[in-house]
This record gives sequence, structure tokens and C-alpha cells, in this order.
Amino acid sequence: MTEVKSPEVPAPPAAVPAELDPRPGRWHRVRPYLPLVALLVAAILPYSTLQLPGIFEGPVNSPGTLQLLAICLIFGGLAAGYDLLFGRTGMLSFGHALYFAAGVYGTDILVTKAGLPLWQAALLTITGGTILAALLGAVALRTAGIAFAMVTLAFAQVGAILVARDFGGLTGGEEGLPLDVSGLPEALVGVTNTVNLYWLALAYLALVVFVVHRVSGSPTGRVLAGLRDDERRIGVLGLDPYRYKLVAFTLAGGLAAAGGVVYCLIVGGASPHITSSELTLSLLVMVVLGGPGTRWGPVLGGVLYMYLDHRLTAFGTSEAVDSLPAVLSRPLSQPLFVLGTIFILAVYFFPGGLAGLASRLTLLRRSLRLLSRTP
Amino acid sequence: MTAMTEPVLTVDGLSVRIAGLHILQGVSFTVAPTGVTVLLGRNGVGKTTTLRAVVGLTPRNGEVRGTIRMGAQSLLARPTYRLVRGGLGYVPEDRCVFAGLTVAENLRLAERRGITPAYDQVFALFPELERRARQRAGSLSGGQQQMLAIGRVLLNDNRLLLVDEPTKGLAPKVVTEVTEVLERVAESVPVLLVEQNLAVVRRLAKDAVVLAAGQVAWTGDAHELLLETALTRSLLGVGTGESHRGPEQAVAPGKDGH
Amino acid sequence: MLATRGLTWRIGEVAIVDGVYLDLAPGEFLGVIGPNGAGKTSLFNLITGLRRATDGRVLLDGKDITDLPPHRRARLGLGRTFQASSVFGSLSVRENVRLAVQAHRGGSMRLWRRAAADREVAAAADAALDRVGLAHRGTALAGTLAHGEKRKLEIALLLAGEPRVMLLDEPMAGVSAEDVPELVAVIRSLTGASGRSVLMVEHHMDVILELADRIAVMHHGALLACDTPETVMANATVQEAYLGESL
Amino acid sequence: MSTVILLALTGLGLAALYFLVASGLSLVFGLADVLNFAHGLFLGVGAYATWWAAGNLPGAGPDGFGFVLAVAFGVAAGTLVAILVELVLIRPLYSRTIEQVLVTVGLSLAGVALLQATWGADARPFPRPEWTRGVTGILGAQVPNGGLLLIIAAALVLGALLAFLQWTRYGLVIRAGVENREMVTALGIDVRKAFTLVFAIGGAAAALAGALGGVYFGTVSPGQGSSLLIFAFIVVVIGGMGSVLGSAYAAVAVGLLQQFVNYYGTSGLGDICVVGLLAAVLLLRPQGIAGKVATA
Amino acid sequence: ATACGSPQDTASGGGDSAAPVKVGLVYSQSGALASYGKQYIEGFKAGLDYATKGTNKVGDRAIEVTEVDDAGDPAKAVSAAKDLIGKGTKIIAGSTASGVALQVAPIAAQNKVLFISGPAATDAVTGANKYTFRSGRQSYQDVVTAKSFIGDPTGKKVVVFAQDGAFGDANEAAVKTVIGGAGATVSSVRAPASATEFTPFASQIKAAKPDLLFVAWAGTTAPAMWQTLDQQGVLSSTTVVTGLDIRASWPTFGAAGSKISFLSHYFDGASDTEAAKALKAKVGTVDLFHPDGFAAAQMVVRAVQEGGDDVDKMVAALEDWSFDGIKGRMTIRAADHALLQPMYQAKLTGSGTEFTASAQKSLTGDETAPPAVAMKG
Ligand SMILES: Nc1ncnc2c1ncn2[C@@H]1O[C@H](COP(=O)(O)OP(=O)(O)OP(=O)(O)O)[C@@H](O)[C@H]1O
Ligand SMILES: Nc1ncnc2c1ncn2[C@@H]1O[C@H](COP(=O)(O)OP(=O)(O)OP(=O)(O)O)[C@@H](O)[C@H]1O
Ligand SMILES: [Mg+2]
Ligand SMILES: [Mg+2]
Repeated sequence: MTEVKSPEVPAPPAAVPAELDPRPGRWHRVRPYLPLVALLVAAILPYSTLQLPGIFEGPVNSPGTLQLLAICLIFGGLAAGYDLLFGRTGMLSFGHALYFAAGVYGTDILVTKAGLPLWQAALLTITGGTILAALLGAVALRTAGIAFAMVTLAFAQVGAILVARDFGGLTGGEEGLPLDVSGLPEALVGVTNTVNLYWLALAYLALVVFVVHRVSGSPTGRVLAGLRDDERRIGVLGLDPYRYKLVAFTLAGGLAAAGGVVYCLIVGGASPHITSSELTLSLLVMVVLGGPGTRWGPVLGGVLYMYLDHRLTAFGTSEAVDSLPAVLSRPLSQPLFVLGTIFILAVYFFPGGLAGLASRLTLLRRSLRLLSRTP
Repeated sequence: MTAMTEPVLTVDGLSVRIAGLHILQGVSFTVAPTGVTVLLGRNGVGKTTTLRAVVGLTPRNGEVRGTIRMGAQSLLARPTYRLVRGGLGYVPEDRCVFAGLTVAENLRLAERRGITPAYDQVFALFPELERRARQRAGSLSGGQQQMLAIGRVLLNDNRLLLVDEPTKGLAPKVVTEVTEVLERVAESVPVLLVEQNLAVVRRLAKDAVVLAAGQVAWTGDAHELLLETALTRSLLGVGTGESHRGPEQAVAPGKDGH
Repeated sequence: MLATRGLTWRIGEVAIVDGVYLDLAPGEFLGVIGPNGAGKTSLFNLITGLRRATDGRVLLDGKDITDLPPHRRARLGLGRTFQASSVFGSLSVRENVRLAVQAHRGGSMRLWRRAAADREVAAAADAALDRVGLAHRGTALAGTLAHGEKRKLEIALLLAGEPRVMLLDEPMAGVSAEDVPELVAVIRSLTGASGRSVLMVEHHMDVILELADRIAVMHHGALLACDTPETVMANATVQEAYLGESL
Repeated sequence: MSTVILLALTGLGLAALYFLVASGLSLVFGLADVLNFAHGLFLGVGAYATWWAAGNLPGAGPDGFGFVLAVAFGVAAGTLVAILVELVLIRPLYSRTIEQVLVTVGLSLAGVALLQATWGADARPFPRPEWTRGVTGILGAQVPNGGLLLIIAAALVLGALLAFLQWTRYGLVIRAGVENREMVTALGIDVRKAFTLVFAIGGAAAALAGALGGVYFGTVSPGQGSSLLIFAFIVVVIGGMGSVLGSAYAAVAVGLLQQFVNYYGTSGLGDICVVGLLAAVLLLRPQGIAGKVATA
Repeated sequence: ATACGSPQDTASGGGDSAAPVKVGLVYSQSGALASYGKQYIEGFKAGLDYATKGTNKVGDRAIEVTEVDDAGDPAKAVSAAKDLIGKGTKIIAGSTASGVALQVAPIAAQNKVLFISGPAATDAVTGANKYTFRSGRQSYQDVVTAKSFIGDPTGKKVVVFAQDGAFGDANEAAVKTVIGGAGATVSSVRAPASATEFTPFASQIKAAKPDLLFVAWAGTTAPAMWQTLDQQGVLSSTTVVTGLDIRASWPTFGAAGSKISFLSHYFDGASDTEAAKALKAKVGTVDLFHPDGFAAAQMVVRAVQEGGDDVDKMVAALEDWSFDGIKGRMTIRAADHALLQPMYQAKLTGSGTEFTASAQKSLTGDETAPPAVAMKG
């Protein structure tokens, strides 16, 4: 039977989930511990006064640097969560920003307007965000492919409109809603405590990576990988595609909402930027930049994207750029121009994302060795 | 080999690597200017890969070495559409009809500028295609799709046809029909055919090339190959004498082949 | 075991499958033949639920399953292969089969267990791969397999689900001559003593004749005949519509 | 009564604008299978090139024939940019659809920033014939001429696109090429040329929309294209990807809906209704009003 | 060189009485509000020059200005602010966008640094907290100026046409208090900020037959909006008041420009003070937001002069301070840090791309004073 598929979203350049096919190699003994080592290094990073001129404004332990890193980490986690949908299940959602925004605005409103203590607000928000994802997912998943992308986009758009409308002064409209910190724990307030926010962000990232890793390596994760390739076949094998997709969607939504909670604390408020469809697009960009369906790719992509997004404004106003002739310096002082260009180049030169770079290098090395052997 | 006249296609030392796998390792053979040359071999030896290398459809991550010439002209490094306009017809293994287009549109697509498409000939061979002209090709049955895929190339004059497993999945009656079509086509155009059905091979093939593990294991006269049971068995893993468990599908009771 | 009662599928005015009554006894092997476009694959799609019948019923063990979605039918023991191979291209061959085994063992959501640690699943998967002779290709990506290998993987996926009723859609298409007997043996071993029933579409007449207890002939969506191989082969209409003049 | 007529005609004007933006998008999306986020950039290029030409190109100006010339220049510039984008950025990535989409995302970021770097973030007054600022009295309603111009232009573009798809083989080639590019080349067709052509047409339609949008808005600014894009996407999807006629229907539906709801309902409800319409259409008919087939 | 330190270190500012004073300017250099930002920074530099008499020093302490681009994104602004504070900066100014101002203000309070908000017009910055000041005007002052156009409002019918969201809300609320409070009946027509077709709204306005129409609209769709109001005859049927935006936007009013009564924060030639002359000498043509930067610099110099490195002293020095700015006499009200300042009524004349604004009347800082709000933090 050859049935024409409805305009399908092409599955992302697939990678076999590493979790499912642990191939033995030289590294295989050390490998399981590498993430722990990375986590440890990241955790003690704030104790370093290392100066990295050009990379960070101040020493690593300065609040500005920690704040930047915290934001990067959040987006690393967010991208990893989004990858659960896109890279691992093959669902192209254009509305993931909604659940993140629900996390940010939910926390902000519950703390600032309702005066709830943080932990209650966080709990309520994450639960609410997860339920929201489950409900909207249940509707959106009646469609597939591009239609699914567009329905999720539509839902997110409604969210954006509601935030912009500022019903009852709840969201602050286009001006956003600063977080009322008076009820917050001391340790989360003030520039000197930025490091705690950094650790919080790191914890969030670690949690997401761990959850995504576990889920991908689980029996359910195997089904998700199958869904990405052939949904019809999954049904014929006796599994309900809808249920599995809904679980992935809900889980990703919940993780995004949790990210929103932390982000709200880090930035100290909510602004409508985060409800825009551009945010979802950036998530997509992050995942592809890093390498969809890989464990570290999306994290890397998210961190790098946010880093560039923040740092390019400084690059644009730097001396080096200013001293260039106007034809060059004008565009280069537009951060979005540089970001867009870098992004296009990345698509060309790192197909398969940053995570694919390692294996490509190995391949290169091997063929070089072969060349040198066969004169 | 009947190499009295110049071969229409010469493949020499063809090597194909895809994604690090050395799939073809120095394949050399020629296709005679008349009749059917058949390419045989088990699943996965590289028959399809060979045909695709000839029409220039090796995947982007693949690498082709060696020479492929049609007459005096080298085919490598020329874009596929030029090769096809130059008279190389290709019927792919998995049919590749355009599922979203109707049968008529599929055929219209194959028309070439400056050539009057031979619709009469095609519809005479496959009346089904005329009847189903407005149906979407994706909803055709497997066999109907195969007819469409063959019909598509026959609209134009070709100097050489590459046909990959044309009888796969066809009803015995249609296998017979397709075989007859190819036989008639081969009268005017040389054909390089990949085929698993030995009955078809026996009926059509003049020359045979047998691939094994990415290399040429045997070339020569097709009937010689099929007559010598021992040779067939060692190269193809089947006997040809008794047709009960072999791959010959078109066995009608009460009648025998030939 | 499996029965269809006047199963019909129309697109507009045209009946692709036209009032088909079939009965498959436990342990029976029923071959289905018919010209290309007769509606064999469509019949399979109706039985497995990928298409909704416009009319008629499908019964499994006497239970009406006409309105169940595909996965529910599969859980009741209905398994199939596809005419155009549809395997999970980006998963390894072994992972493909493991997924099928896992689907069979229990469909509950398990988000936190390690899939790779499930020995039983792995063992069952390897056994299925062994049976079709693909064990050596276990780590290859299914998408890169040659055509014939994909056909074998299809059967392995089916085996892994241990279905009670199996629908095979042209399992031999494109399988190289050498491997046909082997696959025939595999398919034969599926039936018989185990009490499993098989419905198989195939154009290789010799394979059908060798395996089938009865043969159903479809033509223009309708059942032309359903009888013992001898009777069917002797039928003049069948010869004319399907077999034609042999080579 | 005159209010209803006014709303209907201005709604149609809005629909015409949406259609002009959506038609190119739909063509590229439906035929070449590229979800072209850079469409807003083509729009911007068309608008700025027209603006520039009216001020600097000899013979061109804000009025009469000079204006036609300026618009022609803008369309040519948009087409050229689209062709370049296809040749340099999209073509090397064929069959890697996701990457193609991402490149257009990158392009939309970089391109709009480039426009801003060159001409600044502020809106510039757009050169336009005096009569486009006026109104025409129709059955008691004062209908803006700019809107009428858009309606006429949209009708012409619709006709031209339908003729292109109907009378040439390109529509066929491209639809087939999206399904299986290799096989199209294996039929002896240079499929790359066809894809470039589609981009060129998409770019031309976008640039025209940009120029006429400039007339409509009275200004040109770097972000203008992107802000129209979201509604254009909605129109394309409701209409069914690749169906030019479907886009036309959908544009009319969206334009009128927005206009009437905005008048009779509360503010912002219009947008929400449009989004609701999108969700409803997709849930009931995932392929959109007119499905995937791009013949009409 | 790797070294270890506490993760809660921040550079401690000052101590040394000759060390330079660090001032951080977080504003939009790129993004949608880049041209506002450009005026702001030009104004700031001119103001610094003016207030320090060309030395850039207060006493013998140099003013060291660090500029950071926030691209209009509050998250970036917050990061930048934290970075600056971490490096010992005690004074932060800037905030071109209201969203940025609102989110940076609490950061200033939490860390006890001085924050002088820039062009951001939101009323919510006023009285935000003890450490937050503003160097520009606020929406409320706009509205009070608008009121001056209708003489006695009693019994008059006023319609506010504003976009959805906080900006529109604030304007509507201000009109209700200021003009409605004075006896007029106020109703509103709201439209989504993303609207591209304005006929329905124009029809609604026309149907309401107002004596005064107050329009609060920002963004790139403004020209289309004006054209529609003009085409549907709204502009010629009533008095229409709106704020005069930057010069670059003037030509986009087209023919509608001469039919509108403008309230203005500032335009070239609105005032003839010493400061205005100094500014004009520096930047040539003065525009809407130059005065905000200029005033910010004057406030910074005052704060450093009187407060040194002690932020609380700076706050005390600024509260109730009156100074001669570009616009004339400006006063920082102690209660809520509102900046009382003159406002203008203006007319636009000209055609094509050549437009000039001329002042009809100017209102003093007291006349346009917003009602005092309670300090929130
Ligand atoms: N794109 C690819 N990437 C990796 N391996 C490939 C690719 N294409 C083909 N191969 C491998 O090359 C080998 C030869 O494949 P090919 O399709 O040419 O075989 P074949 O002789 O046509 O087999 P069949 O009779 O099954 O059609 C197979 O082992 C296959 O797995
Ligand atoms: N979606 C559809 N729309 C229209 N016609 C269809 C559709 N699906 C199948 N058909 C038609 O129904 C008939 C039966 O198709 P089916 O695939 O079931 O045939 P089949 O018996 O399996 O043939 P084969 O042996 O060639 O695989 C064919 O004529 C086909 O064109
Ligand atoms: Mg093959
Ligand atoms: Mg079939």
C-alpha cells in the first residue's frame, strides 16, 4: 500500500538515540561519569575568579557573568526539553514558548499579585503548566505534521494575545510584570546572590537532561523513536501513537513550565518577549544548531544561542567593530544580523549540529590515516 | 561474450563507497548494443547501487570511482537530467511514481521537449494506464504503479534502458506481459536489467553479469549460465531444473515454459 | 478465528473491496491471490484498521472489531507486514525488533526503566532476528538495508509480536532467489502446530501452492473463489484473469 | 448599511493584502516545500527598493508612470534577492527540508537587521500617488483608494498565478520534485531550474506585496514584513498549503472576520477569532480548505 | 591565571575619593527603539559636558560611563544591570523601553543603587521605589497637556483611542482621572496593537461624536491609523489630540498632520534656555528624547556632587531638587520622584518631507504635575 502522506513535517535529521544503542568503545568505561564530572565543574565554577577577556565582561564569579551563564543554562535545559518533542519524537511544535511563558507568568502572577510563597507558586505553576500542555496537546495531537505545528502555533498565539491584552492588569501587557521580591527567600534576592540563581539554573538543566535521558532510554523512549520513523507501524504493533505522543508533549510542556519558574526568578519578572512565536523558533534553532536527538547537542545549542544573543550586543558596540568601515560596521553592530549569519553558516558547516562534529572529526581522522597508509 | 560490435555501455573498475561502506569494489562489465543484459545477484550485493551509479544518482554522501562510458562519452560527472535527455532511461527499483500526481500527470512529466511522446505505444502495452489516467498514482496498486514506471520511460526514444526489478510484486499474468513488453522494447533498445525471477531472465537475457559481494563473479552468455545447473547453484544459490521451490513464479498448471 | 462479513470499502462510487466474506479457521493457511489492483492490500488495511470499512464487519474470535483502532486490534493478536517495507529507518535492526517485542509484552507507559536492561525483550528480539537470518545485521540502521533485507526485517517485526492471526502482504517480493526457500520455511514454521492462522498475499504461485491450505482469489474487489489450491488452479476464470499465459 | 459596506470593502482590502503576502508564501511552501520565513525579508526588500527608486532612480517617482516604474524596480529587486537566496542558500540543502526552513529563519533575522542597519529602525514615509490617499464613495461608504488598489492587484496576481500553474508544466515539475527530486531528474528534467523559478515568483509576489503594502500603510519600516507574515501563514494554512485559490478564499475569510469582529465585538477579539478559525479548520480538515494539490 | 574567590564577591565601589565614579547606561542601541536610544545618549553626553563645564569631572573625580545595549529586552537589561552592579557601579541610567525600566527598577532597590529611568513613559516608574528616579516625562503629563486643549471640560464628551496593553490602559486611566475628573464624560475605543486596518475603529469613533479625541498610539502602524481617521472624516469633525513623536515620524502624518493638535514633550525650538542652546550646539537638530538624556546627566552630576559614593545621600540630594534643564525649570518631587517639567502644545506645518513644529503654548511643570502616588518600595 502506498498512501500519500499528508504534508508531513520531515523528521529531523535522525540520530539513533545514544541511550538505546550503547556501543562499546574506548570511552565506554569513563563515559557514564563524564556528565557527573561536567556537572561538578559547572557547580564549582562560581568559585573561580578566572578572567576570560572578550568572552565574559568580568571574572567568572562576577554577578554579571553568573547571570549570563544562568540564563544560558536555562535555555540549554529548555532546548533539551523541546528536543524530547522535536528530535526524539519527530513532533514539530511551534508553540512550545507557551508552556515556558506559562511558567514565567504563572510564578510571577502568583507571587506578585496573589502573594503566595514561592514554593507554592512554583508547585502550582508547574502543575498548571503540565495540565495546560496535556489539555492543549490532547486537542492539537488530533492533527499531524504541518497542521500540528500550526495548531500549536495558534494556541501559543492566543496566549500571546492574552498576555498583551493585559486582562485586569494581571500581566502588565507589553511592559511586563516585575516580580515582587519582598516575599521571596533572602538567598534569591540581590546581586550578591546571583550565584544561587546560577545553581538553581544548573539544577534545572541537570534535571531536564537527566529526565530526557532516562525517558529516551526507557521502553517508552524506544516507542517515541519509533514514532518518529513510522507512526502507522507503531499502531499495527499494538501501541497507541496518540497516547505516547501526548505523554511526550505533556512531559515537555511540564519541563518547560519548570524552566519558566526558574527563569522568572533569574530575570526578576516577566515580559511579553517570551510569549512570542520567535521564542519557539529560537528553540528550534538551538536544537538544530546543537544536534537533534542527541543528549548534549540541544543543551549545547541552547547555551551557545543564548550566549551569542546576549553577548553580540556587546560585540556590536565594541571598538573593533566601530573602527571598521561603515559598510561592515553598520550591519555588524546589529546583533540579529550577526546571529542570523552565524546561524546560517552553522547549518551549512555543521550538518547534524555541533554534536555531530565529534563523529565527523573522527571520520576525518580515520580517512586521513587511511590516506597516509595508502600512498 | 558477443562483443563483435561496440558495447553501448562500458563500466570499468567501478567503485562506490557510501557512508564509509565499500559497496562496489571494482565492478567491470559491458552492455551489448542489442538485447537484454541481465545483472544478477543476491539481496544486497549492489545491483541497485550499480544502476544508480550509472545514472548519476549515488547519494550525496557517496563516492564513485572508475569509468562509466556510453559509446565514447563518459557519464560520470554529468548531471542525471542530461544523461536522461541523452537517451538513458531508468526504471527504479521501488517504482518512484509521484504519489501525489495523477497517472496522466506522471506521464506528462516524462514528456521531453522536441520529442513526440509515444502515448499510443504505452497505452497499447498498458491499457490500465489510460483507464486510470485521472487517479492519483499513490492509490494505484503495486502492479499498476510498476506499469506506470515502465510506461513513463517508454514515452521517449532511448539509447539504453536501465530497469531495476520490474516484475517485483506483479501478478503472474502481468509478469508475462511486462516480460513481453521488455522483449519487444529490447528489439530496438538495449536493456540492462536487474531481475530475480529466473523465468524472466531465461526468456529475455542474452548476456548475464553476476555480482557477489560488490564484485563481478561471472560474466558471459545468460543461457550458458542457466543451463549449467551447477554453475547457477554456485553463483545464485538455486537450481534451475525443478521449478517448484525456485523463484520462478509464472507457473501455470498444464503448461510449461519455453 | 478471523472472519469478514460483507466487508466493503468504497471511494465515491467505486468499490475497492466489495462485500468480502472470508473465514479463517485456527491454524489455517489461506493464500490470497488476484491481479494487481484487485484490492488485496486494501482488504488487509480494512482488517487491520488502517482504513475504515464503509460497510460490513470484521470478527476476531467471534468478537466484532470493526470499530477498533489499529493498536487495539493488534493487541488482540492481529499482526501484519506491509507490501512496501515500513521499518523504523533510523533505528538499528535490533532496536526495531526489540520495539516490536516490547509492544507485544505490554503497552503500559514506562518512562523510568532502562529499555536496554530488559534481557527478556533482548533475547526474544534476537531469537526473532535469528529466525529470519538477520542476526548479523543487528547493528545496521534499518534505513540502509538492501531491499531484501528489509523484507526479512518486516517478518521479524511480525514474529516478535507473536500474533495469532498473521497477515502477510507479499513477503517474497524482491527477496533474492536464494533466500526464498529459507523464508518459506520460516513462514511455514509459524503455522501448523502453533494454531496460528495466516492470511498471505503473494504473487509467487509456487510459494502459495506450497504453503496454502486454501486459496482465495480476488478480482475487482470481490472474492472470485475460495477453495483448495487444486480447484482454484483449475478454475478457468482464474487462469484467464490472473495467471494468463505462463512464460 | 453604509457601515456594513464600508467594513466589507475595507475587509476585502485587508484580505487582498493578506493574499498578496500569502500567495508567494503558499507557492513556495506548497510547491517547493520550504516554509519560507524569509518571505518577510523579500517583502521588505520590495518595499525599500520601491521607496529608494522613487527617490533616486531617474524617471521613477511617487506619481503616475514614475510610480509604476518604482514598483517595477521594487519587484525586480525582490525577485533578484529571492533568486539569489534560492541559488546560494536553499539549493545546496535540497532534501534537507528542516535545514532549509532554518536557513530561512536565519535569513529573516539577518536580513531584517541588515535593512535596519542600512535605513534605520524608523518608519519612512512611502512615496505614493496622491489619489491613493483619497477615498471613493461607494453606496454611501467612504472607501479608501489604497484598499481598492490592493483588491485590483490581488485579483491580477491571482489570475496570473492560476494561469502559470494551469498552462505551464512547471507546477507539475515542482510538485513531483517535492515528492522525489531524484526521480524528476531521472526523467530528464532539470528540476533545479524549476525550483529557482518558484522562488523567483514567490519573491516577486512578496516584493509586490511589500510595495503595495507600503502604499497602504503609508510608510516602510524594516519589521513590516515580519508582522504581516504571521497572518499570511495563517491564511496559507487555512487555505491549504500550495493552493493559491485556497489562499484567496482564506484571505477573504480572515480579512472579513477580523474587520467585522473588530467593529461589533471588543478589541483583540478579531485576532482571537482568526486564530480560532485556524484551529477549527485544521482540526476538522487538516489539509486546509483546498488540500495539497496545487493546480488551482 | 586561575584563582579562587567567593561566588558572592562584588567589587566594592568607591572608598577612594579620587577614584572615577562609575555610571552605567543601559539603553537600546539596537532593536526597535534604537533611534530613541541614540537621542538619549547624545543628550546624555551633551548634558554631562554642560553640567561639568566640559571637564567630565565632579570635583576631581572623573565620571566613567559604561554603555550597554539592552536591545529593548528586559532580560538583557537585567543581566547588564547585575553585571554593572557587580562591578561596583552605583548609578544606572537608561531604559528606553518601559518594560526595561519596570524590571530594572526593582533590581536597583534590591541592591541599593541609584536608577534614573530614561525615555520610558510608563507612569509605573514614578513611585516605584526610593532608588528610582526618572529623567523624562510620563504618560500622565501628556494627558494633562491634552486637557489644556478643550478649555472647560465640564459636560464635554471625550473619547480615548488607544492600543491594547499597558500603554493604552495607562493613557485611558489618566484621561479618566484628569479630564473625566474635571467633568467630562470619557469613553474609549481600543484596538489591538497589531491591527493593520483601522476602519472599524474609525467608524466607532465617529459614531461616538466626541468633542475631543485623545489618541495614544505608538508603533509603525501609526501612519495607516492616521490616514484612516483622516479618510473617514474623524480629523475634520472634532479636536484630535495626540503626542508628537520624533522628527522622523513627522512626514508620516502626511496631510493629516495639520489637522491634529499635538501635545509635545519636546521638539527643536520648543524652548530657548541656556541648556537648550548648549545642547543644540552639540547635536545640531534637537529631537524628542535629547532632553531626557540631558536631564539624566544633570541628575547624575548632582548626585555625585552631593552624595559621593553614598547612594542614600544621592537620593536625598535629588529629592526636591529643582534645576534648569533643556525644557526650563524641572523639579524632582520628593514624594514619588516624579519629574515636574514644562510641556508644550504644538502645531505641525509643511508638506512632503519638510515639516516644522511650532509651539502654541507651553505649560509649566506645576500645571502638568501628575497626582502624587505613594512610594511603593
Ligand atoms: N544509502 C546507503 N547507505 C548505507 N548503505 C547503503 C546505502 N544504499 C545501499 N547500501 C548498502 O549497500 C548494499 C547494496 O545495496 P543495493 O541496494 O545495491 O543491493 P541490491 O543488490 O540492489 O539488493 P536487492 O536485491 O535487495 O535490491 C546493501 O548492503 C545496502 O545496505
Ligand atoms: N486511496 C485510494 N483512492 C483511490 N483508489 C484507491 C485507493 N487505494 C487503493 N485504490 C485502488 O484500489 C485498488 C486496489 O488496490 P490494492 O492496493 O488493494 O491492490 P492489490 O490487490 O494489493 O494490488 P497489488 O497486488 O498490485 O499490490 C487499486 O485499483 C487502487 O488503485
Ligand atoms: Mg536492489
Ligand atoms: Mg498490494
